[in-house]
Amino acid sequence: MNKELYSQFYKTMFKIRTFEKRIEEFSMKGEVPGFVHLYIGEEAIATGVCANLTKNDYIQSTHRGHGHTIAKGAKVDKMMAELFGKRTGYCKGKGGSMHIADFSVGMLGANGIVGGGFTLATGAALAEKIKGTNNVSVVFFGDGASNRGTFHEALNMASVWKLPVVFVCENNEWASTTPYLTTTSVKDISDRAVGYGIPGVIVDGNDVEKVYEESAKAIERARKGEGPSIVEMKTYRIKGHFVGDPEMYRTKDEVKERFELTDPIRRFKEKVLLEGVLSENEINKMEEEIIKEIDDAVKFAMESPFPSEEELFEDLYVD
Amino acid sequence: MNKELYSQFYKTMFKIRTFEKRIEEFSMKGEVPGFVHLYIGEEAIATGVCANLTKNDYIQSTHRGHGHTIAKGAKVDKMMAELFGKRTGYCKGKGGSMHIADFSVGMLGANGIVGGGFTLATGAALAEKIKGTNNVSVVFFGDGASNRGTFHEALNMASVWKLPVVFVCENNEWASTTPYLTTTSVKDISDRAVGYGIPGVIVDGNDVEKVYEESAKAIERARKGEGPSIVEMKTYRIKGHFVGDPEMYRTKDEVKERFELTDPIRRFKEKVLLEGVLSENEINKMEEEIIKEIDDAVKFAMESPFPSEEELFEDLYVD
Amino acid sequence: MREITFAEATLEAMKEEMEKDDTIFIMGEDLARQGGIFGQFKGLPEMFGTERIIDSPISETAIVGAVIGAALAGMRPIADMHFADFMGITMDEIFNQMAKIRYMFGGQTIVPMVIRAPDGLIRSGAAQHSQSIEAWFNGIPGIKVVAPSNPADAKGLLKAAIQSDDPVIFFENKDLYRQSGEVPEDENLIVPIGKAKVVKEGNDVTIVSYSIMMKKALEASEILEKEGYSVEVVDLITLSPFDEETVIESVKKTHRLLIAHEAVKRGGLGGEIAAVIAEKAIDYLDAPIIRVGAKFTPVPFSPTLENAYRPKTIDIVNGIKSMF
Amino acid sequence: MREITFAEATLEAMKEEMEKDDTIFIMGEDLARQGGIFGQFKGLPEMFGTERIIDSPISETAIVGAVIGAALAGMRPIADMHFADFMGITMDEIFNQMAKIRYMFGGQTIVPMVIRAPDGLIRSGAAQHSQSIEAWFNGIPGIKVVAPSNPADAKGLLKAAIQSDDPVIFFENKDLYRQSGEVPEDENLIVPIGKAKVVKEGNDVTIVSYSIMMKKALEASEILEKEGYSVEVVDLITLSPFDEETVIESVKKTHRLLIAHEAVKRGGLGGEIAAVIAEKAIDYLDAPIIRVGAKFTPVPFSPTLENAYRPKTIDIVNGIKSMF
Ligand SMILES: Cc1ncc(C[n+]2csc(CCOP(=O)(O)OP(=O)(O)O)c2C)c(N)n1
Ligand SMILES: Cc1ncc(C[n+]2csc(CCOP(=O)(O)OP(=O)(O)O)c2C)c(N)n1
Ligand SMILES: [Mg+2]
Ligand SMILES: [Mg+2]
Repeated sequence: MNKELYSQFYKTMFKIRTFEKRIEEFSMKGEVPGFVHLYIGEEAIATGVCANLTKNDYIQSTHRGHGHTIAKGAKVDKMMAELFGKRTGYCKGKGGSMHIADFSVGMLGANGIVGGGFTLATGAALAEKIKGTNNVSVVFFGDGASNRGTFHEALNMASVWKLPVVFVCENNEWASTTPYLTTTSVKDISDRAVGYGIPGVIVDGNDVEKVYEESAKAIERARKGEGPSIVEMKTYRIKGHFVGDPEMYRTKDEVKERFELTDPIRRFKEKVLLEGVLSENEINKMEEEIIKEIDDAVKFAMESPFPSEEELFEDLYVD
Repeated sequence: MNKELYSQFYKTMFKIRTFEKRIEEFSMKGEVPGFVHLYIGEEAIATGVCANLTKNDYIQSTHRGHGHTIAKGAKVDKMMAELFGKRTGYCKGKGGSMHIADFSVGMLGANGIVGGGFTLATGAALAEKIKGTNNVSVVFFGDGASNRGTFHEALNMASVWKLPVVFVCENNEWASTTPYLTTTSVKDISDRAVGYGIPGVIVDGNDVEKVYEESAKAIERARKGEGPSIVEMKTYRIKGHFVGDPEMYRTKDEVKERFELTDPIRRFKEKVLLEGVLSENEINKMEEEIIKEIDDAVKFAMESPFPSEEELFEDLYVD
Repeated sequence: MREITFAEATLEAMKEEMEKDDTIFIMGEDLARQGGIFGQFKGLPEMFGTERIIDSPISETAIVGAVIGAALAGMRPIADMHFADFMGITMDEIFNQMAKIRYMFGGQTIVPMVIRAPDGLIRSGAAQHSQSIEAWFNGIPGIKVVAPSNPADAKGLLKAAIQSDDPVIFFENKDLYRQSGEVPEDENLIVPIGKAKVVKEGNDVTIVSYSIMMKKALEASEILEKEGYSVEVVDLITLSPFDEETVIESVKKTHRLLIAHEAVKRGGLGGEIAAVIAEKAIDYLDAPIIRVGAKFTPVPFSPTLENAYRPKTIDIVNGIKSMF
Repeated sequence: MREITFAEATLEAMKEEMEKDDTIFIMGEDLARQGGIFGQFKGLPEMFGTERIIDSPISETAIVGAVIGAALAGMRPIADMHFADFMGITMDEIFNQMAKIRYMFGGQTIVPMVIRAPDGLIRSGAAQHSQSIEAWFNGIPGIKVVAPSNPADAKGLLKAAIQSDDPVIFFENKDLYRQSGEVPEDENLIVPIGKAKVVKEGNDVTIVSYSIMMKKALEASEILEKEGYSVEVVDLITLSPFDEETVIESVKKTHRLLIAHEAVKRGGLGGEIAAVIAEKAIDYLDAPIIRVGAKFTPVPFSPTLENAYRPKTIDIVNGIKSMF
């Protein structure tokens, strides 16, 4: 086992969890404005997938995008500032949670339009193919998003042209208030790969090692010019759809049970401790550092100024 | 073998062919205005499928819709008049070839938008399900149309709700100037059925008996409330994409060879004669009657008046 | 009179109509377990069952397409767009199918359906969840577009939309849902499509507005009345085709016109209204026609920027003062 | 000067730009084997290969979406819409992604891409193949919209659009493709985006028009000149954001304004232009602002109806005469 890689897994997952918990708190208090969708419980996916990517690779994210952004290498201070609506944020306060992006690390944006990222990621992959690089593009999408027409058009196009794009489904069983099986024609969304003549695999999305290994195969395939794949990560949405969701549609017990069984961070921690890859001490140190980093980010965000009214007209047109 | 059914097959196919040939002639001369897409060579599909339908069932057609319209039971005189742009036509001259419809027989319209019919047919099926009838809805679509996002959204929806709708693919190998394999991720579009957990079958679309039998199964399944199917009819587009198409993208020889091999009318005629289901005489009589019917339709269309300018504002709003 | 919220008023409209007519059904996302994202369908699933209050996949194209198809098959369906911002996804179905089917098929069918579209700013909803796009539909023949500004109109107008044999887009501002107002207890309350309403009479200037901006229009009129201006306020109610007669009559009386909407000023509905007046009643005008609307940028996220973006009461006040 | 067709002029523009810049590629339906449905891409596949002239599936959403994604990844792509009528399918990509990406991400990226959209009436193309929908985009901040009326402008404007770092929608009227006109043999021919052009000077009335209607505007001006009216004709060229200054200057001189476009009058771009003038230059007006556009119906199929629908030279002539 690779200690460095495993440390990275732990750090990234823990950073996402810690970030999200603070954001939840500030969103509840109204200090983080707008709609906020948390990635808690799904950290293993972004972490495992992005560990296979370089800054030259692209990702397209979703409305639930903080985890992807952190995993792709964005800085939590500029993220936090953006979520607080401050001018020091990644998007100068113009984007917010649903439109967070860091182009400098290949994170091409969260998206408030469910299923909006499929075709964009496909286009980024097409660009790399035309340029002749071996960079890849990854699009994260939910079970709900898999029923958008964009899914179909992008997969068909990517398959016919053998584009270097990987379709990572985060099947967390819920689309907002709707259990996915009531609106989705297949239990395993990866089955749809058949219609595009490409591989479709199912992965335990709460096991960061499995996520890493299986996405590595799909990414490698894409890099080699063999075309796209669907990698379906089975997970569960632990939190309400958005911060403030009354969650009338399911019981607290259901959620608790699932979280206890599946929490990817707890599982990973137990495993690495048991197998002696990381020590209790090492883990504590990582956690402390991350907590400090997030605290600093919060401080940065809170102390940063809001944009001034004149900034409204900036960044609209180039010419 | 059922003589009446076979006579009906022959009559319908021959009527479509004859209609199309006359339309081709008038379109070339400029007497039929607008874009015209011919169904020549694909007659067995509409004929075989619609032979399983009643007037209470619905069809959604395409830009290549004359064959579907005739097979569903529309009158050729009102069709002809519509294509000529006359006020006596089905749509009072407002629709034309790409927007021909006969709601009185459940033909809900041709569509100038490729892939526009999938969701409409699904909705008509939903209506019948809510009403509790056992009527079904059939949507015809091309290989090209199968790459529209609407295909995916409609199939998913129809499958989840087990709607009585049948998706009939007319895979004629071409989408306008584009060979379907260069833009479509699967050789057999029926493979996509896997992604919706429904049956997908391949049929020789130039064999009217096979078309009839296989679509009967899918339609029956839909009537019984067991949900949608994809029935893929393999055929070939004999004519240019539209009347006037210079067809620079394929050789005359390719077309000739395919037509000789596949012409559904010639094949069917040889077979029924050989097997003695119909006699040469009977067939001649049918042909004569149909030619007369089409001649009368042409006469009706030509003698009918164009709409007057005041009719422009009619039929826009009800209230 | 009793007061109920805008959301409740629309609920009553649907309930009353659905009880009378079982061809009405509703399709949209998150209806069954949540009663709609703003609670505007609450209770209906229990009342009418999930066969008539249908939770759809995230397939906006199929939602509108299926609703059109169902209308062709004799139903009178309602589609919920969740956010009006998602209508781009289904624009082809709206403008190439829904709007044209009756006409291009020569009147063979009716297309009786309603699209409910929650629009407008919501605290930091940002670029893709805050828009007002009603102007797009103004140039599309075959559609009717309405936008109530208060609970009573919401109820009467939604009932009229459901009863209409023409397709109707019903824009409802998200910030209006919780606002209360008097609504008569009348099962036959209908607000006719196509008619604007003079909600306040005045002589010096006409404000034409609709939906959420009506509040600011009325606020502005109060401020201005105190300063001695007599302000007439017209609630457009039907946005397309709009009631030219009522607007023209008002302008002929007041000789001044300001149009206010929350949508971006440029390309907004105000342009159409101004143009109609500049064509048909220019001789009555004593001042420029002023339009008040949002700034020409996507909706920004940060509260300070969102505030700079948003059209305000003071913009109306200043606009009118500049006319004198 | 040599004469070439409008289609050829756009071909030259693409060819010249593609030779200079290998990040440019083109995606659309039926490009590779047919050179585009109107031949406006003919020869390019042979010249640049099918890696840069890409035949796409019938997936308009993916065409525009992929082109946006490619632009984010450093390319300068061009998408062909086949018919502008199909833009409804991809409206979400256009207005929620393409138009907003630069702004909502705080200027982190540029989105340099062009959407070519053949629009307008074509003999009996009927309801879904004949439309002019440029007004939709006027209220969408973040997009530029242009529409040339002749071969020289087509070339210079397409080059400017390709070179622009902002997303540009290039409307090209289908009936213009075969029209010939003088085009200078100049590789650096650029028609700047954002500038209107006074193509004919006059003193009594201003006609503002663009695209195919420019022909009728000029025809009308000739008829009117013979009857003693001095007519100024402005070609808008950039539709959004349009060149207010040039239009205002002209109206200040002539005191009369008629706006003509092939799109449906109601909800058309004419409304915006009229509104700007009614706000900023009303004191200069000596007559109503008249808009000429198509009738408020879907485009009918039959030649007689299509003719009744279509805006005509005589409508411009009569509109102007009514001002005096
Ligand atoms: C096109 C579109 N339709 C609907 C919505 C509203 N919406 C936001 S998130 C969501 C559920 C998404 O479910 P899924 O794709 O499974 O992602 P998850 O939230 O589970 O991560 C919905 C319906 C939207 N933002 N965009
Ligand atoms: C949405 C849309 N995109 C493109 C077109 C232009 N177009 C008309 S027919 C056609 C090819 C359709 O191919 P297919 O679906 O296989 O049907 P076929 O013509 O072979 O019967 C195309 C691209 C259109 N009418 N609508
Ligand atoms: Mg989900
Ligand atoms: Mg085909």
